[in-house]
Amino acid sequence: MKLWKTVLAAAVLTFAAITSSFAARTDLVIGIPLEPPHLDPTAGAAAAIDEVLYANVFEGLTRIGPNGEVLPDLAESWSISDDGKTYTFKLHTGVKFHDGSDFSADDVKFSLDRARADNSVNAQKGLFAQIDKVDVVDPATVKVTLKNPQGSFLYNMGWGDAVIVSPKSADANKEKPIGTGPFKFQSWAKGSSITLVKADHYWGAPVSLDKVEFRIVPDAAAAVPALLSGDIQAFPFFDPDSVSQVKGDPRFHVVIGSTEGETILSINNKKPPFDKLQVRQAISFALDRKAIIDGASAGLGVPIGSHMSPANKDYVDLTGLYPHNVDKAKELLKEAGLENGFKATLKLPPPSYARLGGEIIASELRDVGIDLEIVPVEWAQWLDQVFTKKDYDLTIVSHTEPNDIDIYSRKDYYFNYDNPTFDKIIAELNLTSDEAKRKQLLGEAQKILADDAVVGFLYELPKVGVWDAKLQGLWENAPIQANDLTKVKWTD
Amino acid sequence: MTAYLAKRLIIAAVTLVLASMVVFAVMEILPGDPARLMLGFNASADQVELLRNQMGLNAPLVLRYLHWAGGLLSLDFGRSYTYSVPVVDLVRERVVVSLPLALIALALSTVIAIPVGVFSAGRQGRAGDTLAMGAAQLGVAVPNFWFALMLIYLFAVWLRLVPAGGFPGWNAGVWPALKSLLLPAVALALPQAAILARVARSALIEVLNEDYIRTARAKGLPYSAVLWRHALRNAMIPVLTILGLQFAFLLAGTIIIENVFYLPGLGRLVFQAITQRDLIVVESVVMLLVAAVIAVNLLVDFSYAVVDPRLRGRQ
Amino acid sequence: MSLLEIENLSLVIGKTPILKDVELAIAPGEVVGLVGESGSGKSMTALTIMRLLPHLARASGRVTFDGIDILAAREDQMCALRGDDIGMVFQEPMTALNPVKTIGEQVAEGIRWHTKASRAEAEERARKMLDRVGLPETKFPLSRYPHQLSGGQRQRVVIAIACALKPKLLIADEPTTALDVVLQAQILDLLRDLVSENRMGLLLISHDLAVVTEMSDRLTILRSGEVMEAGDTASTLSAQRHPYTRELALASMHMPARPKTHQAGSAKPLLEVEGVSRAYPGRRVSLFRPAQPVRAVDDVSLTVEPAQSVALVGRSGCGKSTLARMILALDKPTAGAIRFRGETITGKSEAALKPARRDMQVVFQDPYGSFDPRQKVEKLVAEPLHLLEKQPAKAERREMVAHALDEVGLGPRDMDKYPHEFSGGQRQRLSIARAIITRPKLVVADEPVSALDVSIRAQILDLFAELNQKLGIAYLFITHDLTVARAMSDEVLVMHEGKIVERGRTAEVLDNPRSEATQALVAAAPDLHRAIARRMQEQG
Amino acid sequence: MTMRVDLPDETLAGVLAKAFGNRSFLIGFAITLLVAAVALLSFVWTPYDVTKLVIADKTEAPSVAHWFGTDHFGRDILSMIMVGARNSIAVALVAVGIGMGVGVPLGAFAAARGGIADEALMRVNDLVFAFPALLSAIMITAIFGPGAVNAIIAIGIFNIPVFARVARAGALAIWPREFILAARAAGKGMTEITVEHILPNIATLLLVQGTIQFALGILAEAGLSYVGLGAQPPMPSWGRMLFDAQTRMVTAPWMAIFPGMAIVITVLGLNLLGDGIADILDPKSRRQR
Repeated sequence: MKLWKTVLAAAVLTFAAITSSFAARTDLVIGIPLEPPHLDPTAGAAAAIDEVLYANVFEGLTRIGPNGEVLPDLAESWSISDDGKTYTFKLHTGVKFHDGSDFSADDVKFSLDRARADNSVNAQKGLFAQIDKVDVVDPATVKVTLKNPQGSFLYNMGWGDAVIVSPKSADANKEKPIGTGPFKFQSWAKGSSITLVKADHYWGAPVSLDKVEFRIVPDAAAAVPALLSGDIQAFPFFDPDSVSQVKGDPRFHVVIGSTEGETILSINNKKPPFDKLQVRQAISFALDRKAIIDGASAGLGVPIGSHMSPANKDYVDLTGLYPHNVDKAKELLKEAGLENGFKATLKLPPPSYARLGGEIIASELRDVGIDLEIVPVEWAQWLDQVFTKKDYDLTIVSHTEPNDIDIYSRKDYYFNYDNPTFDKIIAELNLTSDEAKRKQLLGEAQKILADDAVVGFLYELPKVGVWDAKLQGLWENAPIQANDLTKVKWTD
Repeated sequence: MTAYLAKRLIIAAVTLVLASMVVFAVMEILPGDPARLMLGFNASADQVELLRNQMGLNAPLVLRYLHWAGGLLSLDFGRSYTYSVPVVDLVRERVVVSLPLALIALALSTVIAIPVGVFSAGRQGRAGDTLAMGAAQLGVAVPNFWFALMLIYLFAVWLRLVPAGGFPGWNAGVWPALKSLLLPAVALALPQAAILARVARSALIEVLNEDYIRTARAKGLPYSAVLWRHALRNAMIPVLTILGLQFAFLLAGTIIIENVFYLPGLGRLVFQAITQRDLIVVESVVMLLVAAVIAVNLLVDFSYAVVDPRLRGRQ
Repeated sequence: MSLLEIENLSLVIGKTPILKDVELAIAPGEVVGLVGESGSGKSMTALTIMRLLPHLARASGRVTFDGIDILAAREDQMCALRGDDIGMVFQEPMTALNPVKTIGEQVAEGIRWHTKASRAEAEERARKMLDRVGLPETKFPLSRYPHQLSGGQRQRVVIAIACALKPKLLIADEPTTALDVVLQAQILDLLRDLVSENRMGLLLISHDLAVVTEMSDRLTILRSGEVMEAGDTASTLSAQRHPYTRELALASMHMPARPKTHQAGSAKPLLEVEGVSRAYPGRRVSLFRPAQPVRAVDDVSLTVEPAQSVALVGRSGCGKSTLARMILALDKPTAGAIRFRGETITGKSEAALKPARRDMQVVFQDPYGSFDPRQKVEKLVAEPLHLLEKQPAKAERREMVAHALDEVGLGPRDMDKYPHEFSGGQRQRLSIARAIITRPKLVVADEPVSALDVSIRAQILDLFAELNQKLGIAYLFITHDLTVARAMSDEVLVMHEGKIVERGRTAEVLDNPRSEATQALVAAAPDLHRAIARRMQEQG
Repeated sequence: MTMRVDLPDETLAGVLAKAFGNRSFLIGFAITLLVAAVALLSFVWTPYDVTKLVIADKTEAPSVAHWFGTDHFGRDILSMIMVGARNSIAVALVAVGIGMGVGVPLGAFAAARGGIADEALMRVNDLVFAFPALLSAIMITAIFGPGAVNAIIAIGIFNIPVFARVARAGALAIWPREFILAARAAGKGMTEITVEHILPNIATLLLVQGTIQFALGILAEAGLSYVGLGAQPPMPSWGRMLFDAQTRMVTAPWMAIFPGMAIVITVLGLNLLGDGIADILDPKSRRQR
């Protein structure tokens, strides 16, 4: 077998010699799982837009660093008034957009005003809700006045939705994005790849890559061979389930980081019998988180007991509340008058954590008498049926937005959860800036969700990155969904 | 000749129109509101309604069909809901992948199948025939996607001879582009070649039993000359029929194969569009594929007339 | 010295013996007839000479052609012989030509192959050859395809291919069996002329004793792979020394006994056909001109009286079978009316037709195709009982079937067999049993004996005659064979191009034909008596 | 293209004798029997419970305990293949049933009636054949949701025109035969002739086409399951197993190899069986794919 392989390989060595190049590399092919619907980060919620463009093509006043910290970007520095309402940003000079036009304070005002306008299509208008007015002091200075002090304002300005665009090109960004970043957009082969090349006159630290291609690989099955054959050199968001395929291979660097993704078994709280607390608790007791993490996430991922990332400073460990206990679950079902079990559906969106986790959960719930029919759905259907119409019993999804515990207080959110006590805590939290008080409120909120067993809390989604071992500078964690390539280079 | 061709042409046109109605009707009953999909979940009902009006989704059914069908005729397929670019642009980018892929696969399967069929028919019942037809039986039984997986691991992962998938684009040069189409084409072609070889063989054997083969032999032509000069052309009709059917099969096969090799072709476009409920893309691409199948079948009908003078009528 | 000499030839296909110790010799310029019934090994003898036998065939003995040992020759030697020194003409002209090649190509191909002539030269020779066989280029250009020619014309092309290089030996295997009598006479004339022009030896294979007698100097009679008798044609047939020879000769000229002859006008007509026409939509020649309908049957009128036997004769394609189908209400006339027992049957529903169908049954030509192979004889023969007002019980039905089988000379045990277990002649008996089980008044028989060997044919004709005499069944006998018409019918109708051209007492019409069409038919029809007489005369 | 239907001249004993001398038939029959037996056996016994996930035993290589290894949930692959055979057979069988049940009467009717009915059927057939079957199956399952039942419908629908065409072509070849004329002369109507004479005589043709469609059905089901539109977990299906295997080819190739072989062997068996039947009963009928 080995010999056979050698002979075959030798026979075609000539091909290999022709096709491979030994020059020092300045190009990179990155695999991304989803294709962006368009290329304007200020006009869409899709994470895939940021994965391609954030920090590479577009820059904001501030930016988020590899570990979630706020860093200066187009704003060289800033000052905050004492009442916390006025931010004065000092901008970098000599910055040019990729179309050659100069960047100035006017562009900042334009971008922020555009994002918060009534007819704005910005997906995160909430980020700009507190802005009262934006004033151009001079070409290199901008003053932003807030309606109320906002602790997260600088962080907000680092979001992809808050990047600075040029009035000249803003409307065309969906097809031909023009930013100020170190890379400029070159081409987009729909359904296949998006190519960026090094920008001609970049104001900041020079980047070492000349050309970056984001190749769209939705299938984990295709990702593994593409990686193994060297066609694609990096998958910053690799399917955890496939990680065993490349783990231990010295050619690759496998990085397990954290995300803000709480992976949960969502429950339709208004739909009988899930409106009964005992039923929801029974489900929580029936779940074996270790088996789920092992089976659906290659053993990666930290169990959670409520809706909060274990990495968060306000995290409370509630995983002990519902240990895996089949008897207890059956007992609770009996209390709920469902000792003979019942049937329900489990709608599963495409990611492997949902599809694989769903099979395991269905098997675990079957053990306590709940017979689940698995209904795989595409994202579009999931959004339509589950998220919008709330036509579901159970579903599995990872909520990847950071600090999003407030979703449980939203009216009409797809959990159909309604708890005035919880709503009050969230309302109070929104008006509180005192760290200790916030920690206490968040703790209470987590406890309520856990006690109510609103959903089945599973685990924090890991961020698995796999890339060529010779590649340096890619983010290990995912504080936001982005592929910052500014520090990426090949070593030899 | 004209009457035959005219009849085939009319049938093809009628089929095309009926097919367009079916496609349109199916799209109408597909669940999922494209306007809501475009705007996302945070959009209000009013915004959705506004967009629905803009997109013409509220117009009467017949008007929408006529508008759509009229657009198809003038190559105006509308704009993709998800990409918000003209569908025709998307299609243009994809056709340059799918069409060469299908053609290479078709050529490959023909080039493999016909000689094997002739070889087997000439040695009917002997060891060579048994061996070739055994292999063909096996080829017919292999699911192409499984075969594709095995090919990827053998040639791309293990031997690293060809890319595991993806398409560098024709701009990257003809050879790299062809190289990335090689494995998918083989995966598509081999099972089809197996079917075609079997058909070619049985058609040839049937023809070889005809009286005119004996006439040709009685003229003093050696067996091989009879096989190539007299039998093959007569056996072409069933072979052409299968080739026509295979084109449709290859087109459909590209849906899975393009997914396995993540080639940015029409098959993957339509598969993605189905999952994303990008109806306008789905209906356009499906129509295009259907039109291609109809066109190929028409071509097959025409080629019957070329091969078989009896269809050309009295001169 | 003989051109071809076959000694002790035996042939086995698989394990089945086909030929046994066959001896045959042909001198240059000599015509030798090879006669035998189906399965006697005639064609296999021919294919052995050509060395075109099926794969599993094994020949032993000696076949010498022009000094070459055929059985031992290499394949390339055989290729050099075939088409050059030995030509062959086959039975089925409709399928003997490659449909996708022009006749010019097919004639020129052999010429080019053997003479290495240029394309133009070969075409020139092909043109001359086609002209010689009666297909002049002005009317039949080389670019014609086989489907554009009729059966007789195609057979001429096949002959052109076989004779293009003036072979020393021509083998003609039933060259006229698929053609009607008029065409048969023309093709035989052509063969005779070609043979004498080029001093070719001709091996003429036929089941028809009359044809062979007319054509050949010597004949060999084959039965079950063995030579029964061989010798000079005239003396062999006049002496009839071998019993099989006598049997064949007698069967060929058999006239069944029909003591009660029918007197025309003696009764009210059973069947009346009045001005019936049948037109088929024609081929569209142009998109802009409507197609001209083809009239297969054109304004035909006839009557059949009870117990009368009427023969309907004519060349192939003259509309005989179409007319028969309309009479049987299996096809609708485009004009005219058909009355059965005084009642109009055209345009009636199946239900209304039942009584008429009960009294009018059919016997078809092909004894193999006229039975559903999946059903047993009982069910097949009982099928018309479906037409009875009152359906018989199972036992009664078996009784009726047994009776019908008895009448046609089969036993009641045959009821539980499948049709394939019977021979061709027995099947035709089954067919007749099926036709008479409802005691019909009229049986339409469409070429009922033309697929049968002569000896069987005689028996079946006897059966038909007997039933007519015994049961008083009227016949409409459709045939292209004047011998059959003469043997079976009281009256004869001659059909030509959709029209009835002559009608009258059978003997009168056939002895003194008045219409041109009838005269042609009579002149072309082979007649063993006549042929033997002529042979005797020629030899003095 | 005209279809030639040769009517067999055989007794049952003769057919059996031929069957035992036909290599294709014997191998095909043996394989088909084996697959059917395995599927039946799986109702009462499998080496392991396939509904039980044992995450701790996941992706174990073939061993004495697990002959074909385990999958990513620690299930025994051999047991999964056994139960999966059930699914494949059921889907393909019902799909063939739909195709025959609807297609054969349609085709036989069109052949018997001729004229407009025939023309209409042929046009509808053209229409259906214009849609690449797999594409349409994907669309059908996308509309009605994935699942075994919808897969059956999607595959079954595309069997209808196939059987309609075969039945029509076969019937058209029988109708002009003299024994049909004889039956008509015996006063039998269109329906009686179709039932008594036409159908029994095209049964072989349909049987052969049935085995082909059966095999194609198994391939189609595998294809649909492979793109996630066929049978849903926990019901094991071969295509689904390949789908699960494809991301684990490097570490657990047995997950792909064995189900793939199961498909290949089953389809091979059915095709050989079909070839064999065709050889035995109908040596000259042209098989259509």
